Amino acid sequence: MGLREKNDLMSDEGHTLTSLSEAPDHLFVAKKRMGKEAEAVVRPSLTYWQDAWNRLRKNKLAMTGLVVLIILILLAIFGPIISLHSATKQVFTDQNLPPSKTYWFGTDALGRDMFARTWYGARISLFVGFMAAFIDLFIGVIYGGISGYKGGKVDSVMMRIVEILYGLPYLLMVILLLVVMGPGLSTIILALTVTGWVGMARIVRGQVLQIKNYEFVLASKTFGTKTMKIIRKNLLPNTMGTIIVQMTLTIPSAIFSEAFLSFLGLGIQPPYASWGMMANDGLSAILTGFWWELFFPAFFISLTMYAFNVLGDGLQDALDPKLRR
Amino acid sequence: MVETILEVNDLHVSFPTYGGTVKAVRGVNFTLKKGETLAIVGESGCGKTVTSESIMRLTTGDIVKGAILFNGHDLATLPEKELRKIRGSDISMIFQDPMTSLNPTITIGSQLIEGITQHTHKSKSEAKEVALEMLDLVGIANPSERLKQYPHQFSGGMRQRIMIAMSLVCNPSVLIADEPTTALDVTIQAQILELFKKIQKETGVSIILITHDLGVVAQVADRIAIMYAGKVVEIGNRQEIFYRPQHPYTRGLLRSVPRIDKEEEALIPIPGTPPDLFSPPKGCPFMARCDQAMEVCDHYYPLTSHINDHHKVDCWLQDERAKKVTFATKG
Amino acid sequence: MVKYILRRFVAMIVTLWLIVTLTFFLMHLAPGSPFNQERNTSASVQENLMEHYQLNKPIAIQYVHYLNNILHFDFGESITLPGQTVNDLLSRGFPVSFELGMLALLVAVISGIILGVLAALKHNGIIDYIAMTIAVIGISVPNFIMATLLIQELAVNWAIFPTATWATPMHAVLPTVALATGPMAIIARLTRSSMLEVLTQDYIRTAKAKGLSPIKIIVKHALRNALLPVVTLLGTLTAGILTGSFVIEKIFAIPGMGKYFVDSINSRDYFVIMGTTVFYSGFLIIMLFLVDIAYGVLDPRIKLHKKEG
Amino acid sequence: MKKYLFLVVTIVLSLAIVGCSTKQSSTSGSSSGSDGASSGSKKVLHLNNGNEPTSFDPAQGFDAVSWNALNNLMEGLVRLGKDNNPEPAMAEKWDISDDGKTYTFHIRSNAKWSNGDDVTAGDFEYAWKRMLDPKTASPAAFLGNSIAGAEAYNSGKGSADDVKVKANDDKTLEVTLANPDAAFLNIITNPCFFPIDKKVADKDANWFKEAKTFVGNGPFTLKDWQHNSKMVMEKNKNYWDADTVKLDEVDWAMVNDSNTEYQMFQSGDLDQADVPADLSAQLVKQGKVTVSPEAGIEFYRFNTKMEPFQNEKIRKAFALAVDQEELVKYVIKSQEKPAHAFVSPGLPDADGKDFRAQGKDYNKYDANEAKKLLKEGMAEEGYKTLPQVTLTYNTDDTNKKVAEALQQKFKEVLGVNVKLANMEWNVFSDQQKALKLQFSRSSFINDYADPLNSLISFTTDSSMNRTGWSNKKYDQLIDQAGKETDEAKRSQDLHQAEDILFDEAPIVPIKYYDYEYLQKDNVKDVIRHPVGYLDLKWADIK
Amino acid sequence: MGQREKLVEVKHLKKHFTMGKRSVLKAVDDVSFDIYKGETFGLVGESGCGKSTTGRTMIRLYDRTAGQVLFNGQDIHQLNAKEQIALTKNVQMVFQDPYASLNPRSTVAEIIAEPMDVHGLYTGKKRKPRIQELLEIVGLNRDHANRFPHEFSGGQRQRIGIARALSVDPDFIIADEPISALDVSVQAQVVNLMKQLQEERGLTYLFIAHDLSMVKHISDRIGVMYLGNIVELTSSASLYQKPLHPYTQALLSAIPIPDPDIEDKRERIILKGELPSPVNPPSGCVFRTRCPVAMAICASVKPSWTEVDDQHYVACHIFEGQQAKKTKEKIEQL
Repeated sequence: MGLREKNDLMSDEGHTLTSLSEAPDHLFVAKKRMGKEAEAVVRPSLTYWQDAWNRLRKNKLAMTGLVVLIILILLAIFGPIISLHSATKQVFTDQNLPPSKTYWFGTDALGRDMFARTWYGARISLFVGFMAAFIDLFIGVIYGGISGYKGGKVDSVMMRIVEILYGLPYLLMVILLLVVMGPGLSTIILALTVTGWVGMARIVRGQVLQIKNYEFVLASKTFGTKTMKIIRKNLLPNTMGTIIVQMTLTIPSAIFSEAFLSFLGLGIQPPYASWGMMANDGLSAILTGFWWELFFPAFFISLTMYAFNVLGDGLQDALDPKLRR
Repeated sequence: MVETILEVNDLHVSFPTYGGTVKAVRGVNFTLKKGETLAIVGESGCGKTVTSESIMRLTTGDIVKGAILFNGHDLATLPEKELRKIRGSDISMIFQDPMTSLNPTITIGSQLIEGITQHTHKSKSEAKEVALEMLDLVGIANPSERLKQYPHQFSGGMRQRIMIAMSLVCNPSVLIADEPTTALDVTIQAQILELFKKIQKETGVSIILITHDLGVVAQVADRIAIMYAGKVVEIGNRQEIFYRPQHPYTRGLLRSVPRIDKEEEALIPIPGTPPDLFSPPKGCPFMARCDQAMEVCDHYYPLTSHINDHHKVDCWLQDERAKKVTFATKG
Repeated sequence: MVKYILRRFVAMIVTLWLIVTLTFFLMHLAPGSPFNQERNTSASVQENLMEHYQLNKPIAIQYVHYLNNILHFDFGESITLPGQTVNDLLSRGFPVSFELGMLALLVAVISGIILGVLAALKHNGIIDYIAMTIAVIGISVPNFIMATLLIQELAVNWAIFPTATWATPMHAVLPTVALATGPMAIIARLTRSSMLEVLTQDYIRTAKAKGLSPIKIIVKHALRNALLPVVTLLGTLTAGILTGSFVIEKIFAIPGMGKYFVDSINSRDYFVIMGTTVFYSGFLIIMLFLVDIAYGVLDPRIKLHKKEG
Repeated sequence: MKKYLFLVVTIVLSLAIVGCSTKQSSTSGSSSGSDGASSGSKKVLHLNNGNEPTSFDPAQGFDAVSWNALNNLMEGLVRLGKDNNPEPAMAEKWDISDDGKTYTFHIRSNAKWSNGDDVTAGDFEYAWKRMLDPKTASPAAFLGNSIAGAEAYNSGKGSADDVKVKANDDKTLEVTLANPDAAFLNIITNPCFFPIDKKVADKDANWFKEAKTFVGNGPFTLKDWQHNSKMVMEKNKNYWDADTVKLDEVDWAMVNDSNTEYQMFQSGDLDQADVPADLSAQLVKQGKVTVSPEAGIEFYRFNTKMEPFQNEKIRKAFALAVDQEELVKYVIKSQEKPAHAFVSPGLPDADGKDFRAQGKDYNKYDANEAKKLLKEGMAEEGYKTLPQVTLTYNTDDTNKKVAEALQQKFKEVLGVNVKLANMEWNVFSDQQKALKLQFSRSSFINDYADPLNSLISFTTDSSMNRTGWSNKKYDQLIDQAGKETDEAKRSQDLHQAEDILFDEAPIVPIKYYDYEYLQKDNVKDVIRHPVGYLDLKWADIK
Repeated sequence: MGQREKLVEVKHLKKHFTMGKRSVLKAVDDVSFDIYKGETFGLVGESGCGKSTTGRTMIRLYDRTAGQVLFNGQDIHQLNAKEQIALTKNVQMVFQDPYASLNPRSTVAEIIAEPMDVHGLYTGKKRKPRIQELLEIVGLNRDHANRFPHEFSGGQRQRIGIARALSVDPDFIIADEPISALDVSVQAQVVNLMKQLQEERGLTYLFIAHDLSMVKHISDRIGVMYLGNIVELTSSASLYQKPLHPYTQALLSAIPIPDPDIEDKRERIILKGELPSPVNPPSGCVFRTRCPVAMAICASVKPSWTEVDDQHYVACHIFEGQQAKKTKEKIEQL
């Protein structure tokens, strides 16, 4: 960014003269043309993503969110390793201990180290969140893409199906699913995605409906470019921004929904626990005063939600093509 | 000497953005006289819209420097509350896009009336009378029925008429019209321009007309200010600008537009593109596109030369020393 | 308009029918039976029960039979609460759930909009941060934690509100708040961003150019347009509130429908499952429909008799 | 910098909310109940029933949520007394024939329904036969099996007339049993044997659905019943023993969340509450927990038809690796007793002694023995590695904790990695019955106070067996005990059967249940019978 | 003139859009014209007149409702998929919005090469030089190839769009309002470039615009469209000197001329009202609702296509039959 700094130093006001005659005589010669200065493009060449990244970098709040997320992910990876204790080892004599030098986050009702459990929980919660979001992405993009691109009857039939999915009581579907499939990580992820992709599909559809009428898509059609290539080169890259923003909202909401399922007793299998499960286990901390048993999982759920949300808001600003003209 | 009603002195407006500060207006000076139409002409991005919006402090940019004198007030520094009394009553404004400038969810009657009740003590029904009168003035049939309608029920030209009616409800002394006909078809444009002439004749309002269309300017303007890269590079009356243009940019503009009344005549375009106002050039901003550019243009911005008391130009060619310079004429 | 409503109504019926069908077969797919007693009952007792609830017929016939019954608004009899019809349960539970849900929706909408507008007006100011902090907490604290906390703080420790159950208006305060925080936060964020967007619109500049005061501009010109996306969201939010109310009703011991719904699924009480599903879905679909109508009222550009696009 | 403020505010706020609320909670304890008792005017007891009663039809309401209320609204021929033994109730006295098969009950002359009708023997005959009618499909019908002709009628093989329950006159009821049954009087304390006012029932088949139409004969009447929300009971002036009843009113809430229930107790809205599992240790220490025995046991079942538990030694190895004392103390954290047998304490043996006290302790934690047995068992089966063991439990917080603790214990003692799975109750019980679960949690609650009621579960064709385990000698001993009139012999048979059960170890006992609850200090004499009914007849608020 | 070879023939082309169950938007309603090899045919009209739809239907972006579009005698709308692709080598399009017509996620090189790639032209080593050559042809620097569209100004982007159209050496280019989104000083750049390319390569253009002065400047012949119909068709010179249709006359008079003295003296025909809805167009002559000289017949009978002078066609009742001749002179004086 050296270019701009230089210009900031040399304010244009500084070169204004008080009278014409002050200009030195020797400058009154025809300017030599160096070729096509007139067609010079002054701004540095940046790809869309570089540009978006520059924009994002300036958004302190979004960067805070990003940094928090990176730290959370790093802790999820290394937290259990640096912990002094195992996440599953029950020490009955050390039950319900508050945070201390040995137990950084205290221990739970079975005498397990909350610190190690929190980061194991982070792994599971983040895994659930990311997996659910990726499946949503996969189904949603394909479904929404087809619906939006085909349009007409296909679109209205597909959107009617979406409407039905909206109308089905979510809880019924989830419980039935858990009952039919039996508990487990994969069931939970499936339960979260069974209707979760609908939001993504709607958004992608909306985007595709809009973009497919842009002139550059029409242009590609007039060149005889194949449909698949139009989708790959024109539609997908241009919906990417919106999709990414939507992802940043899907991930935390999946983590959140998993917590809700945990509350209903439909969560992850012991001995490991997700944050949602831990929060549910620790819910009685409100009564018992063992605050650390609720605080850490609840806080990290909230922090993750917060981080994803501010990052999502920031990304929305950074990726918004409206700001680009 | 005709009375000056509005005076803009050394106006600077900047926009802070993610990429840095855009210096959209970089020292604009002009005056508006009573009852005249002043056209501000320039290409997109030259700062003409920002200038017009800055007069009533409607711009989202920061007015960094300069004064806007109106009736003894400096609008650039007037408290917001005081300014609101002037907005819409003494000075009113019409915008480029009549589709988006009207609130889509409120009836046009309500949008007309609120301007009246804001500045006068008229009752709602009195205000409605004024609104009907104004709609009639701008040539909208069945005004009492149309008051109840929403903007989307009107065509573009109709909407612009409504905008004009809205701007006139409080008998303003200054009307700022920002590209009022750009979004319209030529036949509709002709209607609207006629309307402007009619209004000025009937109300004596002073008009600042922002446009890029020299044809429109020739039709309605008394005086013309040519803007380029955030500066007024030439200002003069109609005859002077069209028949005795001094600035190479003004000349270039005139040469680059086709004329329907003349036989095949090659257009001479201005090469290149206007400078990026993220980093405006230190010298004359037109230098890079000017066929009479000199070294001095690259280093210093020219001071304003007064051809006469109303025709001014910012160009080094006005300097005596420039007369001796020979330029390679382009083949 | 009438034609539009009729057409939408037919579409609603079809949607509802599909939902009923899906639920019906999904439900029978699930393992477990409603007659799952700790001890095995005699074969003839089993038979009698099956006969009584007509569960001994082929599933297709049961399905047709059920459809026929719901056409006559007969949702059958609860299996786990013998002697009580689903209509009984619904007519008792729904008003309560409805009241709670609407209260929460109202609180969420009003406070969410106020927060969102304040935040947008003081964009990047301290009020913005406080409002958005409240919003983020609202979104990120699971409502079961919120509910338990509210009881402990405001009912037990400070004794301002009653702890639980559903009796006086005071009893409604805490569950309403617990249920409303999430949606409120969502509305606040949406209002804020939509408001920020609307404030950049040309017609706001027009209003400013007329010399209108900021308050008038916001109330008359900005808010209405900014609320359009919020209105669109209301349908989905209603669904969210319904789902959330299962938890809130359990924690606050509120005699609404949520309890029946969860219990019925767990106990495979087929008729209650179906009844509540039909009711919930029907309610949801009607809400979505009302939202569309409201949208049409708020936005004169939308013509209801025309399809979108 | 301003933007970081947002983050800071968020963190501080969430810290504050969680932090301060949890700190204060332990000190608040039970606030004084200002209403009801102290005012002296009216004695109102506030209780929580958890859920809506399934039904107040005595034949249908076969579960605790119904019994709690029903046992106080109605009364059978005999009623469990304060000492948990049957004592005269509607029946003033009864005669038992010498062969122990025929019971003749004499109903009190002042036995009245709450509407003023006389309680007649006919009401009993009607109610009992209705309960046994396969059309009624009462889940309690099996309790009538000892009555001659009952089982046949209920399974559709006999007729109502063959059921040997007969009203000789308005106040005399004669019941003949198929075989002598020492537990019969105990059995008929169950609400399913309560009478029904036939006059009322003939007029309105749905009389039991609403407070308005409900007619009872117990210490209280049903004043108000807002379904799924609350019930109000009032002292029954027509009750024969109305003088004993001290409470004027009982208000029942239906709160199905243990945290909320506890919070309501804290704020004085309830006079009694369950102890939240996580608070148990704390509250016990503070002496706030009332404990009373309950006849029931929590245990785990091996599926003897599934590898590796077809092997007795492997089963025993797992059983011996379970440290019941540790589980109860550190995981369940209650006052309950670790179980080392199946028949729970509190059930009568011969001579009125406690069966458990007379019996042995089996299945004591022994890590070394467990290891040894596992090795032997594996050798017997030729296992190099043990097949995967999955422990299944029905979804519940405490069950989960116990399962987690067991998982660690098996790893520690036997070096076996056990997988955990939880299932929603309906599926769980279906699969357990179908013998699809390898190693699963179970519980047994006595229907009536008799060891036979417990031990009969593991006979070969009992629907409660669910282990695939079968032992002829065991079956024979139980059958014998059922018919035995000599109490000493009967007791001997039962003890011997229990020996066999633990010798072959199809089950691992965990703990005996008890009732643990919080109760306001001024509440007295609320009786919880070990077999599951709550009795408010003697309850008082001082 | 008449002997020149026809490249494109549009015959009775109709394009209707179905809006609802009963409403049909007649965007293009029976339009016929020919384009000769090497000429520029201008199609001019106000927004909503159907000029862009005509252009798009000609390249089969829309399926026609009726009529024919012949390219070298071959009906475009009857081509199979393969022939259709082959056709796009010869027919290319330049779009109106320089911001929307270039994929913002592709580099300039990718954009320019897209048509080439479709036809497998200039592959391998020839690709890069070809892209650079095209850039230089349209007056851009060869090192702009790796930049993204948003880095360019409107005029530069439009030149990229032209370079893209040129990449497969087409015979015929449909330019759909290629300059209307550009600044005045830049419009001339693009127009001059197009003219220059036409001279060098013998291109044929269909130039669609609403700006009659620019259309007149670049076109050999011009068709004036109003509400889905062509109302007048002639050479650009005679269109200005002798406009016949009342609409053409009004259109010409509405165009402001950048010359104050002329403007002051000019008298204009100000049309009343606005364009009627194409969903429910007026009966008979579509222009009659705004026509200053409308007659009774205009409401009932659609005017036929009349060749008034050599190669000067008009659809107006004034020029039809006996009665017309009398009023003809009167009109010409207007």
